[in-house]
Amino acid sequence: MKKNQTTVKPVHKPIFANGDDIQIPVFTQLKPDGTVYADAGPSSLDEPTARRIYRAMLYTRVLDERMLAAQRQGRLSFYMQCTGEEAAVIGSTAALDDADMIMAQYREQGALAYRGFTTDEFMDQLFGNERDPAHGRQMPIHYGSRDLYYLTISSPLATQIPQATGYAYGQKLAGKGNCTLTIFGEGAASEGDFHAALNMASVHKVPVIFLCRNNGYAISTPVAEQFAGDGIAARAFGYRMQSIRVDGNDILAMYEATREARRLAVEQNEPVLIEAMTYRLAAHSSSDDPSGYRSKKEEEAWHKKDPLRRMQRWLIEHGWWNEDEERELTESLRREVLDGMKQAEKRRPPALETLVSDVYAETPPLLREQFEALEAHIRRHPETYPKSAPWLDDDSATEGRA
Amino acid sequence: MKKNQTTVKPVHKPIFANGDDIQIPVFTQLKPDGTVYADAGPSSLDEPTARRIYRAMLYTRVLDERMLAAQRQGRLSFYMQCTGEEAAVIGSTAALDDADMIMAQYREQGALAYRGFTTDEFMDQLFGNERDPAHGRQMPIHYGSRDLYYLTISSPLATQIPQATGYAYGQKLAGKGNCTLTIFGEGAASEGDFHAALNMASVHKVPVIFLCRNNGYAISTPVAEQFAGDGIAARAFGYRMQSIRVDGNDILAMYEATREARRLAVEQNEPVLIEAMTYRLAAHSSSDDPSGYRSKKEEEAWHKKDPLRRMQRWLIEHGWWNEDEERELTESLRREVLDGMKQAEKRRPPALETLVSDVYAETPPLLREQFEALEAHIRRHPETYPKSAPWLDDDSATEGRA
Amino acid sequence: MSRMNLLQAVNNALDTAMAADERVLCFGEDVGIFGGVFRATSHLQEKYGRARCFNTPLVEQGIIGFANGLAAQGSVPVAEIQFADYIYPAFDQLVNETAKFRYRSGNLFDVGGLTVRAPYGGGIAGGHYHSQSPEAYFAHTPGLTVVVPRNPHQAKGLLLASIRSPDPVIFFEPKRLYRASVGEVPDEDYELPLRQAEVIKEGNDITLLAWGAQMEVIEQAAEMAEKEGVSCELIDLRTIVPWDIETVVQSVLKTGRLIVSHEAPLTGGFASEIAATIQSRCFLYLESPIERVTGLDTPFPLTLEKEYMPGPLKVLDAIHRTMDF
Amino acid sequence: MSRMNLLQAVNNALDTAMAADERVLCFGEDVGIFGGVFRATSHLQEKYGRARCFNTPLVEQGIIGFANGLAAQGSVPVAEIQFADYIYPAFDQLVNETAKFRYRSGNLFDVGGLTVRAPYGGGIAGGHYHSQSPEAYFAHTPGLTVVVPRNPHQAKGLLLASIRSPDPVIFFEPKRLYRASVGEVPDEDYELPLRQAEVIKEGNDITLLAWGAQMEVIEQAAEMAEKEGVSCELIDLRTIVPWDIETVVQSVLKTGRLIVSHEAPLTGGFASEIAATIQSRCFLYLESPIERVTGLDTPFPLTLEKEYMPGPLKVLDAIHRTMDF
Ligand SMILES: Cc1ncc(C[n+]2csc(CCOP(=O)(O)OP(=O)(O)O)c2C)c(N)n1
Ligand SMILES: Cc1ncc(C[n+]2csc(CCOP(=O)(O)OP(=O)(O)O)c2C)c(N)n1
Ligand SMILES: [Mg+2]
Ligand SMILES: [Mg+2]
Repeated sequence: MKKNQTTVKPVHKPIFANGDDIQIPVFTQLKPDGTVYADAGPSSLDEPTARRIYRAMLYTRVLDERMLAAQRQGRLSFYMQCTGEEAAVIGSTAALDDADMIMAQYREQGALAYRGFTTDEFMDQLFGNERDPAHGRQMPIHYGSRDLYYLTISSPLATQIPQATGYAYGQKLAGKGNCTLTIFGEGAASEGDFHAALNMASVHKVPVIFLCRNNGYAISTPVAEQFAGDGIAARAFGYRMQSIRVDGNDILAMYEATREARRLAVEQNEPVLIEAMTYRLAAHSSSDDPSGYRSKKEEEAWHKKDPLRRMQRWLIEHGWWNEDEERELTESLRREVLDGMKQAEKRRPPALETLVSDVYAETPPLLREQFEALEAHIRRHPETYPKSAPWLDDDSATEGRA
Repeated sequence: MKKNQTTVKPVHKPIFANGDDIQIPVFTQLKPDGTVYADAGPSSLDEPTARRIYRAMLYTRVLDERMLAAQRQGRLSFYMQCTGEEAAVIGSTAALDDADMIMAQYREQGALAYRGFTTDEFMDQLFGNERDPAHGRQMPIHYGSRDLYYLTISSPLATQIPQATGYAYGQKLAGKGNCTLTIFGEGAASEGDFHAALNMASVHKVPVIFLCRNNGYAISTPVAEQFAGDGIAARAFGYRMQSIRVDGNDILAMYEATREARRLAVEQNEPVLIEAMTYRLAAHSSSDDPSGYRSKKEEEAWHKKDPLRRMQRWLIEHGWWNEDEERELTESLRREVLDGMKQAEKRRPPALETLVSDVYAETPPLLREQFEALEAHIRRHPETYPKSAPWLDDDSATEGRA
Repeated sequence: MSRMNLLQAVNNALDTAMAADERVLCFGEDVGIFGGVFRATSHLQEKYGRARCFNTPLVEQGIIGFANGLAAQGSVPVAEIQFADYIYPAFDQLVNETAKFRYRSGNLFDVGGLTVRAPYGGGIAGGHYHSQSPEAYFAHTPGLTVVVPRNPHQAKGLLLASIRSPDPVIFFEPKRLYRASVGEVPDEDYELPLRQAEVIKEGNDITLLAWGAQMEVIEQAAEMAEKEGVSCELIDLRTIVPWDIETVVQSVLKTGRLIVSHEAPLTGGFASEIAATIQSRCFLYLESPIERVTGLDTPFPLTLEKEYMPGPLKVLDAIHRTMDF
Repeated sequence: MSRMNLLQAVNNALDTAMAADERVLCFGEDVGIFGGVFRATSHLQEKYGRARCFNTPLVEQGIIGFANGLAAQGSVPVAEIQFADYIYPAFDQLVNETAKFRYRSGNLFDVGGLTVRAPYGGGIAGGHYHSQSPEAYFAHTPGLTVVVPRNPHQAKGLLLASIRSPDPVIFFEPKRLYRASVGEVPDEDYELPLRQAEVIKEGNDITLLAWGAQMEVIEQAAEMAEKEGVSCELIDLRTIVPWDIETVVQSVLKTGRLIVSHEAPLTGGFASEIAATIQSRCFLYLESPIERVTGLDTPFPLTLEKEYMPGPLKVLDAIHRTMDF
């Protein structure tokens, strides 16, 4: 039932409130030792889903380690890790229907791993080669997949949040029972687009789940300089939106909370805000060095809460996993990633034509002219353009390949 | 004391909350009959202030009636009334120091009236004549006064809200004990700038008071299509900002709440959000006709809550006012406004030069050239430019007058 | 055929589009039951229901963000921005998102279904926040299409084409013509081509180019000039970007003279692009410098609006300068 | 004199400005203890305290809104936008507010104290969201001043002049030069003039005009051309608006030929304004069409960045076309 000013008795002294008395607890089910809190009840995670999740978490960890190393070796220009936040990302993804839309920020490769993005697909994007569906136009980690309902990543922060509200509105009209999950950082939640998105979602009652990864930092900016309120979850009350704060390193809680959020979204068209309390164990990106703004001690404390280890203990406890499997899987994933990388590195760059395609559905004459002038220019100076000159003849033979 | 997730016991079942259990009462002191609620305690309004307030309210009402009529007669291009919201605007202004900054939206002429903006000043702006300090550049009602610490009105909604945060930050550094009051509608509070402003103010602890006039509508859009939450006051909790909901038609409550808010702002650098519950008794503007989107019945119910009548009864009750004074003052204000209008209408338009001055501190050569070409053009076709041609010679004789 | 003003033509186009395709949605501030502050969406909520025509909260960045998402999902949103002057809070969503959606995803996702409508331009005593002509900001943004109609017939045909275009379109409606421009409009569903300028009147001595409400102005100037014996060719650009270079080049190759006129300030206005391109492509054929007749390099004023505006006499003066060069 | 890179020169200018005037404040995302993602604000918080140099929440529209208010109050804010690509959420605050603050109030209020700094431009493998050159958007906005330095010495002098200018300034720093451009920079406080282009090198056959990092490119092209016997005059525009028409006109009256080059897309880029103005003012002196060598009309790409960029060879090709016309 909606309550508002008209149902509350007026007061005659000026009493101010800042919401300090509102208590938003953390929802958690899994203890650090891998056992479950007594009053948590049985998890709804079944063995195949649990194994699929864990595989995706392990894959993401392996991918991140390998690709950061590749960046350090100068093989890759840039990288961003999901490390420490795998449970938040993958636990929520697993609770969705695989045809639900995901609109993420950039640190959510775990969601793709869970949905079956292949190593080749990761690598082709990272190396921006000719098989990258986005033709090497964006920086590494800007993945997208239409088949996996994963919107191509866009660097400007928070822009995907009101887009998620709109997408979900379309899903509601389409009536197929799908919803949209949008994931973003607690820093991005400061943008005006966040406010717009949540307000519009609650007014128009759309099936969207807003998942904030509160990982403590936006690059170097700690949450204390990002907001003064009680995290992100408390903001939902301003929109009368359902919200929950979850231990983001607890796979069971993330799965359960998102499952319930999805039910609210899809069955009742209630948008939901989830705040996952977690920590960015790695640097912001390969260009960043966190030692300038946070302590080793703090990092170590969070390493102890590593979501992978926590889930692993739980799986083993259940007899759904063992050390041998772990070793084998890790090794095979490492091999897969390394092989994939080696192949992707060797693939040729995208065709010159892809510089101008997709700006419009049909390339306008002026842009076509610019392209032709560029092609002629490159033919005059092939040595200056090693990424495109060698393939010009191949490409013009297969015109329109892009 | 700050509480946050770390001090609250975790839970092990997924419990969602939407803030429905948070109760934000309306603060009110003055009953519709002009008497005060028993437990309200004595008002801190003294007689001179009360009379100054009431005079400003009456002035505003008279001005609005006269200028709407002038618009209907075709003497004025556009007008916006404060009608019904005088207590919210003037009560809050009266609780400030006269050197506190006010950054308003457009419906707050009452604040200027309280601070002593003269009838001539109103009229010169409304008619955009040569004495308007802004040289007839903006539409009617876009007043501004440096002497009265009233920022010139800007049409794009909500832009003044983060500006108020910044201005107040400057005041805090200046250390003179002043604050900024920014006033805006509940519609404007949907803009991204609102979120930015409140968040930054609470992080940086600046002496700013955010006063939302929740008057039920943004043009035709009722609050139910503007937000789903419990008004605007509830949003403060997301930023851990002090907030209060006030009966916006109750002059005593508005004064008291703002006084207290100012104390929090200036003494403790605590930003405060005030939501004044009120109603736009008139149309949105002279271009609007509300009959298409709201009922006469609703309007009538609010006419009964007219803040002027309520204050008048209270004043009479106190022996600070009587019917004769009311009649005399009303008449003299009417005369003053009418005379002022007649004079302002007759004044000449701004000098041509004012088209190009103030774009930059010093007019760049290209713009100067454009001006000279324009002046020459007008001299060739004086009949086409009746607003500027007749004065060209005068103006070039007094070069730089603008 | 019915006689309509430009506003009615826009309303009729929206009605036609919504009737023909249930994926078409109209929304924005006050567009619901009220039908928009200019009444361009009148009766659409009654006819198509609240799910397809509705008010949004007052947040332009949200309106366009929401619209981008809807378009990506496969709906066909027609979002209204109440005045073009208030489109800037949505600038990021338009310039960084809408414009780049298809490109950055390699066509995995696109927002081609999106149309953004906004009343624009001066001449209504609106001062600097109800008069702006921001087309040049968007014209510098690859991926966007910007369209401006000059009369009711054009408005309906171009708006229907915009809604159905595979690319996102910003459709600026000259609000000064909303009620002032009246004409015959076909009742049936029809589209006029995007990316094509239209030669409104042929002539030999000079080419006058404009769009939207400014067409009326150059027509008046041309009439005066014709009386003095100057034969003017008139072109309506219609689609600002991607623009129809060929039609303009052909005209200037013939006339050897060009005047481009718009209300927006001179510096960086779209006339600069046209002048820059044409001086390059018609260099040897130009008999005199390309002239631009535009607003001043100032915010849009109020009392002295007429002085600011590039009216017919200013265009005529420019014709004289150009012919006498 | 000290040897500094461009980043150090910016840092030094900020330090100088903060030391000289306690009303000067620096803020933005990560500019506090961290000193900004490029380290342009290193050590300023240590030196001047958290009240004068601080992190803001992650909200560009808020940063500029806040900065506008601070400037109106009489402070001298220097706000950083982390990348120019992320300035668009603040577009409304800049274009509708900053630019019109003084005008709309008849000089009762102004935000002349405001300077907005943002790293801009390509060449760092940044793709379309870390490479943009948005100067033309702001150049179409009367009331704004846009400044771009080409090297460390210029950066310090122009930034100090911008901070102290009575008008709000958007100061774009070519981030590709942050560490690449190194030179002697005076240790003392000095200002270089705004609104003045600089003739870097005199020549007789052709004028090459650019700004920022693109100066290097036209210098390289000029060197190659000189070897072929073409004498090039090089101009750094420095202030994009209000721009120094006179210096460019004088040069083109002498050389009769002009090439303007920038990284931003061709259509509606600022080169169009320059070409439009110069064809008009130097009509009878032009020996060949004014050429523009710019980015493509596409978003900024990644893998094929070099192909997109208007490099020295493209400028050289244009010199040939122009000389051979
Ligand atoms: C609009 C915009 N502003 C600034 C940036 C630069 N930027 C990239 S990531 C980042 C921090 C984001 O922090 P958060 O949202 O908490 O996500 P996290 O990196 O912690 O996962 C910033 C400032 C950007 N990409 N977009
Ligand atoms: C950014 C922006 N968007 C739209 C408008 C058009 N507009 C002017 S007033 C208004 C409604 C404002 O409603 P509210 O904030 O509730 O104030 P009220 O008129 O009720 O006092 C709108 C949509 C505007 N001025 N600025
Ligand atoms: Mg974060
Ligand atoms: Mg309202």
